[in-house]
Amino acid sequence: MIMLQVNLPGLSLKNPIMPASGCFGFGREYSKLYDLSQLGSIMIKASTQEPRFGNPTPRVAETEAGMLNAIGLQNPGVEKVVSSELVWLEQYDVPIIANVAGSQIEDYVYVAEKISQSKNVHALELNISCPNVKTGGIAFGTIPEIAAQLTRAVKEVSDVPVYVKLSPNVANIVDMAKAIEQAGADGLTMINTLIGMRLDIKTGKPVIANKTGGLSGPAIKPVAIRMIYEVSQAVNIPIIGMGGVQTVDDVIEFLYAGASAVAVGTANFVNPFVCPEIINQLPGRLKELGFEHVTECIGRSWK
Amino acid sequence: MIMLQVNLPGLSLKNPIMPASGCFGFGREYSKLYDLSQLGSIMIKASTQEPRFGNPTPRVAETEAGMLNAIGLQNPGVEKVVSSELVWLEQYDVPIIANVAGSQIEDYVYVAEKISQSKNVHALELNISCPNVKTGGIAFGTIPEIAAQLTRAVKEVSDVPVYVKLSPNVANIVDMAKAIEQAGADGLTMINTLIGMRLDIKTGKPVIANKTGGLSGPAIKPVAIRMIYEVSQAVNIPIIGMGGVQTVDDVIEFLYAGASAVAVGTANFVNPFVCPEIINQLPGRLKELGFEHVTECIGRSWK
Amino acid sequence: MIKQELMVVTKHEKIAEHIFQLTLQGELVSEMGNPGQFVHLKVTEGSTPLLRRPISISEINLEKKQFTMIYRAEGAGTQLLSKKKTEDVVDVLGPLGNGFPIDEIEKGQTALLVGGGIGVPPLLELSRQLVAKGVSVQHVLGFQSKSAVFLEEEFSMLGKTIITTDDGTYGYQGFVTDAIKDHDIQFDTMFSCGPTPMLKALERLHGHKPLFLSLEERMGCGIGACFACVCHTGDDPTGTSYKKVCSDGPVFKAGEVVL
Amino acid sequence: MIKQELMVVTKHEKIAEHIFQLTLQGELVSEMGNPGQFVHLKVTEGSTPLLRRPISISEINLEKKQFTMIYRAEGAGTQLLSKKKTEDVVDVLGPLGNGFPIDEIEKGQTALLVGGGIGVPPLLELSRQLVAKGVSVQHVLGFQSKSAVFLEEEFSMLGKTIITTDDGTYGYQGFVTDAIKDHDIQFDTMFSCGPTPMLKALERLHGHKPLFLSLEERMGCGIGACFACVCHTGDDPTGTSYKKVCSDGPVFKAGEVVL
Ligand SMILES: Cc1cc2nc3c(=O)[nH]c(=O)nc-3n(C[C@H](O)[C@H](O)[C@H](O)COP(=O)(O)OP(=O)(O)OC[C@H]3O[C@@H](n4cnc5c(N)ncnc54)[C@H](O)[C@@H]3O)c2cc1C
Ligand SMILES: Cc1cc2nc3c(=O)[nH]c(=O)nc-3n(C[C@H](O)[C@H](O)[C@H](O)COP(=O)(O)OP(=O)(O)OC[C@H]3O[C@@H](n4cnc5c(N)ncnc54)[C@H](O)[C@@H]3O)c2cc1C
Ligand SMILES: Cc1cc2nc3c(=O)[nH]c(=O)nc-3n(C[C@H](O)[C@H](O)[C@H](O)COP(=O)(O)O)c2cc1C
Ligand SMILES: Cc1cc2nc3c(=O)[nH]c(=O)nc-3n(C[C@H](O)[C@H](O)[C@H](O)COP(=O)(O)O)c2cc1C
Ligand code: FES
Ligand code: FES
Repeated sequence: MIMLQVNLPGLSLKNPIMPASGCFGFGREYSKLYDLSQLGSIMIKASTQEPRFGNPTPRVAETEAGMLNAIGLQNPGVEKVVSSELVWLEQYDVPIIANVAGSQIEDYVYVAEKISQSKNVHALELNISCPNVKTGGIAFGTIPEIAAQLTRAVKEVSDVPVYVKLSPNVANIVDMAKAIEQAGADGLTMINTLIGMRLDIKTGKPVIANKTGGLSGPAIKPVAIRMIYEVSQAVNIPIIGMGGVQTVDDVIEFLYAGASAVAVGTANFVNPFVCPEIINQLPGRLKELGFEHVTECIGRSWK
Repeated sequence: MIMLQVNLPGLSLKNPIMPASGCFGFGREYSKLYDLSQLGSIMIKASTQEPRFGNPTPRVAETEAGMLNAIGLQNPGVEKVVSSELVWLEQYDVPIIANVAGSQIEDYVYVAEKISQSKNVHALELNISCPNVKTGGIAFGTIPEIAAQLTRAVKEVSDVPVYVKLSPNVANIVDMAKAIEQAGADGLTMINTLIGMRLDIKTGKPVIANKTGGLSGPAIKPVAIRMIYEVSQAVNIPIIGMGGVQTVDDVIEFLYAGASAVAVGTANFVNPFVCPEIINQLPGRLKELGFEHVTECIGRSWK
Repeated sequence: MIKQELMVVTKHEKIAEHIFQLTLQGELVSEMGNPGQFVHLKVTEGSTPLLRRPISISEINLEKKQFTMIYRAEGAGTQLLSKKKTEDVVDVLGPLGNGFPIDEIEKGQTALLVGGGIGVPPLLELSRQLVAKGVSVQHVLGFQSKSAVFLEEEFSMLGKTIITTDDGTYGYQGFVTDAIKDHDIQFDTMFSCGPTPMLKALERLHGHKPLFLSLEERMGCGIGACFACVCHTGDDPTGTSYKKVCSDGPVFKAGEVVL
Repeated sequence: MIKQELMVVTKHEKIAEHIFQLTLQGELVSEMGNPGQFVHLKVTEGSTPLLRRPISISEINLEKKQFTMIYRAEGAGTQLLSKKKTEDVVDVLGPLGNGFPIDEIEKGQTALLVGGGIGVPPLLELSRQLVAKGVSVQHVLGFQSKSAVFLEEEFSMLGKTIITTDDGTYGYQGFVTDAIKDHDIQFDTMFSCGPTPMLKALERLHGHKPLFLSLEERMGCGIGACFACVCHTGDDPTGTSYKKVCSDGPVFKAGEVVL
């Protein structure tokens, strides 16, 4: 499997495939279906300082080739994530990327400091782009200066490399990425969900209790590819790409666009075995396309 | 058909259904398939000052539940549009909304002044958001001050009400809409396409010659609904909604969100009879849902 | 264990207005146990509709490796499902969730099974398993109207069965709760599945007795990973404790979660 | 006139590697005329794949109201299409475009039909109509490899037919242009359909004679409204004049448009 090996700041990945944050919980459910050690990494669900119940239900709605979610960062709080979930995950030979969320800089700093000390957390993913949390959070993802400030603050306290997760709900994703790179981020992950909405035809009201939700799934893939294509040419830090990945060819398209590794979100709900299936298909497909090593695909669209 | 009648600035529409700009040419092709007088209105293809050939081919690519296009505003120039296309359209009992494009304010002003004098042009639609034209155009759609300036300039010369077409590729669509309202726009049309990209798995290169293209079709509907929901509550001018409409229920969802009329784009390619089909189904569906007049649906999601 | 399998359609028919009965065959059946569990179905290969659809298991036949579902074809996914023909395959993930606890009732005791509309199907397998255990069962099944009634014969063979309709076109006119009261039905344990207002009414009126309710919620993953389907727990001082309908339920004891 | 119809599959079979022959029946057939026209197919009801697929008409049977296509099942749409069974329906928009101008050749003259790969099918109906008119026809048909060859017998019945393969596993090894030269084929008018490099070579070598080429381009609407499929015209001082492959073509006279 040497041909799938990818090295990124803090992360020595046996393959570039990992479940995306929020789409895999802390791995317990999927561990009953397959051996998690097969995965390149796991991006665990967002942790916040305090436990959060999240938004009222319904929290999901289906759209054409996509879905909306407004989970609202439900999680048991960083203490519990560290003591129970991360310790449980230690049994697997898989580096963890810990998704960190909050509504103020201090929240992020608190969570980042705590969680980055866990043995198996090899990198942080700053969730500055969750569209489902009202209090402030969204500004981090749309104003470059604020995103940079947050990045700097977290970098100061984190024991491990810091990746920042970009929101696609901006006019200029490149400016945002550059500001975050200059602030010292070790990598980027992109894209988070687009903000969307669905109305019930009978009641006339939003299907999701939170009204708006984050749009994910195959519908958003063209937006993700475009943004990764643009950002990867403008920055010198690596990108973990995501947004609508369902197949091994989707993974290769993300690598061509400029991603160095690829996360799978919504597709886990459609096919819970999608990650190991893609990992198994990847070497054969790469050979078919004439590659000897997965890294040869990275940035091929513009190189 | 009284139950479908909608009145908007400059437009007395026998029904709220119209083909979206660029997806219907100047109507000639569809006129061979059905009587164009059935339509509420026609949003004709963008006109520019000079004739344009547009971008190299391939100009379209398919995506999951959507498509990318980079036509590049191909058109014969405003003079020819006025003298040949608009005159030809006069045989139909249908008000025309003329889509106006350019790369500088002067271009827009030139086209707007000319085209607004045509007998059957009852409104202009300022295309400040075409993602496929390199020279400047995109800034009009992402910077509120510039959009407002353009709106004012065009308002000054136009003989008919001016609608401005919003780009979804912004962080804050409400700010943009408000700026344009304050600048004197009579209405808004939204949304134009999201910027997207698709790569060919064999060559690694973009499928579309222009590299990026505009994403349209059902995939983007949740984004359109969300934006119309937000903007319609923040402004006092009407909205013509569009983005992924395929069915009569989609039309009703757009009205619920806050649109006063609805345009159909990509779906014309999938089913060339989609507009008259929706118009025929609309009264029955409205009755089923308990409405006596189509206007009762408008803004129902937040009213 | 949860499995994913392309199962084969062996029987598929319309049994009431908009209501279809679908029998599938495959290895996955051998994993099925408690009545009240559900499966998660992908009805097409493509991305529209994207998500799986949760449907309850209505009958299990371990010998033939077959199980049956009954569903209402209404939205995009279930309408596509209704077009499947014999020998077509359906992508099934399951069995999911925890069903009705048949250990909570003893041989010789009396169970009352109360179903509403499309909540009726899972009660059939439950009734069979209870009868097999020696429990005496009674059923009160509510439907909107005569044309919507199904499974009456199957339930009648297992125990006394009262059908109610909202519009009185068939059986008792009125709510199931009224029928229970009017018929003065006695029971040791009640099991129910149906619309939330019905479950709420049952909880209010009969929550003091052993009562198990099967809930519905919009789902993403169906296996407990996405937190789409959570509900608040009954006793929750911090406001952050929760249960997931898909993996902790769909069956809960009355009071365990907030309806 | 262009019509949209749900047409019924009467025959569907694999005739070479990845290559399928599909016969559909319906009223729309009566609108078909010139060989070289195409239809635009929607292969599913849902939104994936969203767009129609342009496929050439290969044979027309007005009496039976049937027409036949031959297509390569490769991408998402054509693979789904290949799963259609007899009596299934396919959503057809057509006939579209302008075909080969059979008026441009006289009875008694000689036509050379040159096809490459999946460009071969429309030449079959063309050959039939030319033969019916009293034109003498010859065919040079290029394929990648032996396993990809199809329609050889059908063409042979209409006139002399040379098959070429890129890898020499069948017939003449090499390009169709070489075969034409080596066999010293004489003709009054040439008609061709195939990959662009082949069309370019033919135009370079034979453009001084009457030569008609059928082009391919990515399409949106297929009827001339979206401007997806334009090409530059041969003589274009302003750079803004154009032809649409879907509605002005797909067949053009050599030199009319820039390949
Ligand atoms: C545990 C459980 C068991 C169920 N058992 C049955 C059964 O045995 N028979 C039956 O007919 N129905 C059952 N349902 C309801 C069934 O899941 C929905 O009717 C179905 O998903 C609707 O899909 P659609 O394609 O018709 O609708 P669409 O409108 O296309 O659905 C859109 C989305 O909303 C979801 N959704 C819509 N309605 C519901 C609902 N009531 N509950 C959960 N999700 C919904 C869909 O799953 C899909 O994700 C059950 C639901 C749950 C949660
Ligand atoms: C006028 C015309 C006639 C044609 N006749 C035939 C024929 O008789 N037999 C045959 O096998 N093929 C024919 N083609 C090519 C055929 O349209 C494509 O092979 C087919 O659309 C590919 O669809 P897919 O689902 O396999 O691929 P996908 O990769 O899923 O296609 C994605 C998108 O790209 C478009 N596309 C991909 N390849 C082509 C192509 N070569 N030309 C145009 N669009 C393309 C598709 O239509 C679709 O919109 C013709 C094309 C044109 C323009
Ligand atoms: C149900 C759900 C929950 C999510 N929760 C989180 C989260 O907690 N933190 C985060 O950064 N992203 C979250 N996301 C976003 C995903 O990680 C991913 O960026 C996005 O869904 C796009 O990828 P996809 O199309 O493959 O799903 C969530 C997405 C979904 C669908
Ligand atoms: C092929 C194509 C060409 C378009 N050309 C224009 C245009 O000239 N001017 C414009 O304002 N919008 C143009 N649009 C955008 C549409 O008018 C519409 O806003 C968008 O496609 C979303 O609607 P839909 O999803 O129904 O297609 C074009 C869209 C497509 C698909
Ligand atoms: S549906 Fe995902 S946790 Fe229940
Ligand atoms: S495909 Fe639309 S103009 Fe030719």
